Amino acid sequence: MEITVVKLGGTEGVDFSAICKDAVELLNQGKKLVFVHGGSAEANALGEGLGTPPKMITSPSGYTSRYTDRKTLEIFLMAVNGKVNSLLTEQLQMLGVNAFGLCGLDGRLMQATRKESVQSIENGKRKIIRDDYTGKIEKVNSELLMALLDMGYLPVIAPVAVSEKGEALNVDADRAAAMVASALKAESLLLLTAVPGLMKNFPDESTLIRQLPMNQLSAASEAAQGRMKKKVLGAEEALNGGVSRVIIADGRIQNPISNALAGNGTVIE
Amino acid sequence: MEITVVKLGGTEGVDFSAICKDAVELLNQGKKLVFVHGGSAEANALGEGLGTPPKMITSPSGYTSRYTDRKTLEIFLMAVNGKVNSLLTEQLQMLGVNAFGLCGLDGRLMQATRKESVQSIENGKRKIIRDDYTGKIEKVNSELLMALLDMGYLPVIAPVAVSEKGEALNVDADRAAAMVASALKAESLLLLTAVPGLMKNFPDESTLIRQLPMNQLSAASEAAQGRMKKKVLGAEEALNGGVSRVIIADGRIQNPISNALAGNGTVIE
Amino acid sequence: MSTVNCPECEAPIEFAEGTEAGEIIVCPDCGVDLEVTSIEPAAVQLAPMEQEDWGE
Amino acid sequence: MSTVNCPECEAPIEFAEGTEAGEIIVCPDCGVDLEVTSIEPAAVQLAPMEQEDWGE
Repeated sequence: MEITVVKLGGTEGVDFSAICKDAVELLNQGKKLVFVHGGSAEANALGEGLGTPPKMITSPSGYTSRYTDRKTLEIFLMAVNGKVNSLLTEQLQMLGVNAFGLCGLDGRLMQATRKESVQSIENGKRKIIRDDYTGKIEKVNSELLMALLDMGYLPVIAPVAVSEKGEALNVDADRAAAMVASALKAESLLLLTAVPGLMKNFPDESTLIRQLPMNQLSAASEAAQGRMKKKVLGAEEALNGGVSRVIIADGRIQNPISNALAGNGTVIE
Repeated sequence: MEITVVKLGGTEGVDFSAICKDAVELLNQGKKLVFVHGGSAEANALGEGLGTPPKMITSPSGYTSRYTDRKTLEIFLMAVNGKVNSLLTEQLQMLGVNAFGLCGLDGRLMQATRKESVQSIENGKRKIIRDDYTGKIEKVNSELLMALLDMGYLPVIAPVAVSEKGEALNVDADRAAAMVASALKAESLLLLTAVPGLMKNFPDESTLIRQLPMNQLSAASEAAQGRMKKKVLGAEEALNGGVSRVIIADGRIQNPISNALAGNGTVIE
Repeated sequence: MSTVNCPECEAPIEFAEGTEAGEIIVCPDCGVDLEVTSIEPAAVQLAPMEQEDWGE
Repeated sequence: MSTVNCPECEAPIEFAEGTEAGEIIVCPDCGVDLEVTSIEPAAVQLAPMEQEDWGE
């Protein structure tokens, strides 16, 4: 069964409705799709609305992530599981696609290890944070996903995982997509975002890297900044996990899935 | 397969953790359980927090429901799908129960007809409201639920359904539990709430009605007020749908599921 | 106040003071439920049947 | 300022001005990462290994 995992970027400009319409076509042609989405923008907005603005953690190696204490976790669940996942599932249902929204808690779809502590840089000081409900995904319940696909559903996965002890954890959506794609031995992992792909000199779109062989991947991940760094790392994990190719492509245009499948963007093999 | 559908009331005092602990025991004894929960309290609180207090509609025949325009629907989804459903699923996972949270949108688990218009009484005036995302459940996807049960999961269902056109709809949790129980031909439907059961003279607990035969049901539903009226109506639908018995019982005590199954509360057969 | 004819029995109907769009009024002659669809110009239509159900 | 001994190499360590609980400091002698677990009384422990991952 040839499966394509599509990660819908949460950043401004990514056009969910174009992605959903494109999916209808592809499903009609018998393609098997799995969606994974983010939600940091929605979580930030909800946090602001409730007077709990997001606190970000910058790890010593430069990655930023949300400081997810218990209160922030509940806001994250409301925004990501409640709003983004439900509205995306609704949008697909309204197009006649039988979507099935879930997250890593459900049937332990995605199990992650919760880090006992996280290091964060705060105004120059390195600090240890212990109540961070963040995790790194270790296992994906592919039988569950295959069962949903066999029942004709389009799984729509939110970036929430379950810890060993059963706690809800905030996980990175790009890494989640990579782990899901690996578990399913997907043919393609598409990372749709608000740029045409990986660029040598961001934001100059003429420097788009069209082909990126595996061996140049670590160099690329050094160069990449912030969110793109996570995508490149996710790509690396997916390819190591047995996914045939990963494509970082533009999520703002029409038919973004077909466009990416046709190789427009940064194809990493 | 003997199935028990448990509806967890959202009102103050209902003890979710006691219900979850009780479930662990019963599952170990091989019992098959399906949870359905409400969420109006959470939705009201979130609405207040975001400056969009809930607007209630009282229908000419005296039922109150939330006026769910598009903005309220999103708040409802965040509270009910995002918070209540996710945290209940987490709570069960932390007790070693492999819970699976979903709502009626997912795989079209619960299809409802959206009423084109709703009549509401506002300071004495009867009014027509057209943009109300509320519905009456018509169909339940029992194959999906059976598949989840066969995979060893405990389905945890939020009171959100999908309309014919694929829209998300706010539905009544007691009626949803009744429809789910009927579709599964459940052996028992338990409505756990913050009272010991149906009382002749509310709130005098000594007037608890222990046995309520079907033929006295419509009289009881006349007498019942507000939320209890919905429970009695749900009970009627479940029994007509083939459920063997419905028990309205106390959700505030220890082992509330076993207690109800033992017949403590209002048993309607 | 503007008047309008009942779609059911043609009887002339005058909107009472403070009538609002979206309100249901009863035709004084035939008693049918009418939905006030607009005040200026005055317009009514048969009110949709009341389906008894309700949300959470 | 209070001083404490490095659990790795026993060297005495003085907390700099403004050091906070939860902060990571580096032992001046052996360079190991130490977590300041409390200021008064001064206490440190080996900082947990930095696992590279991050949330959404």
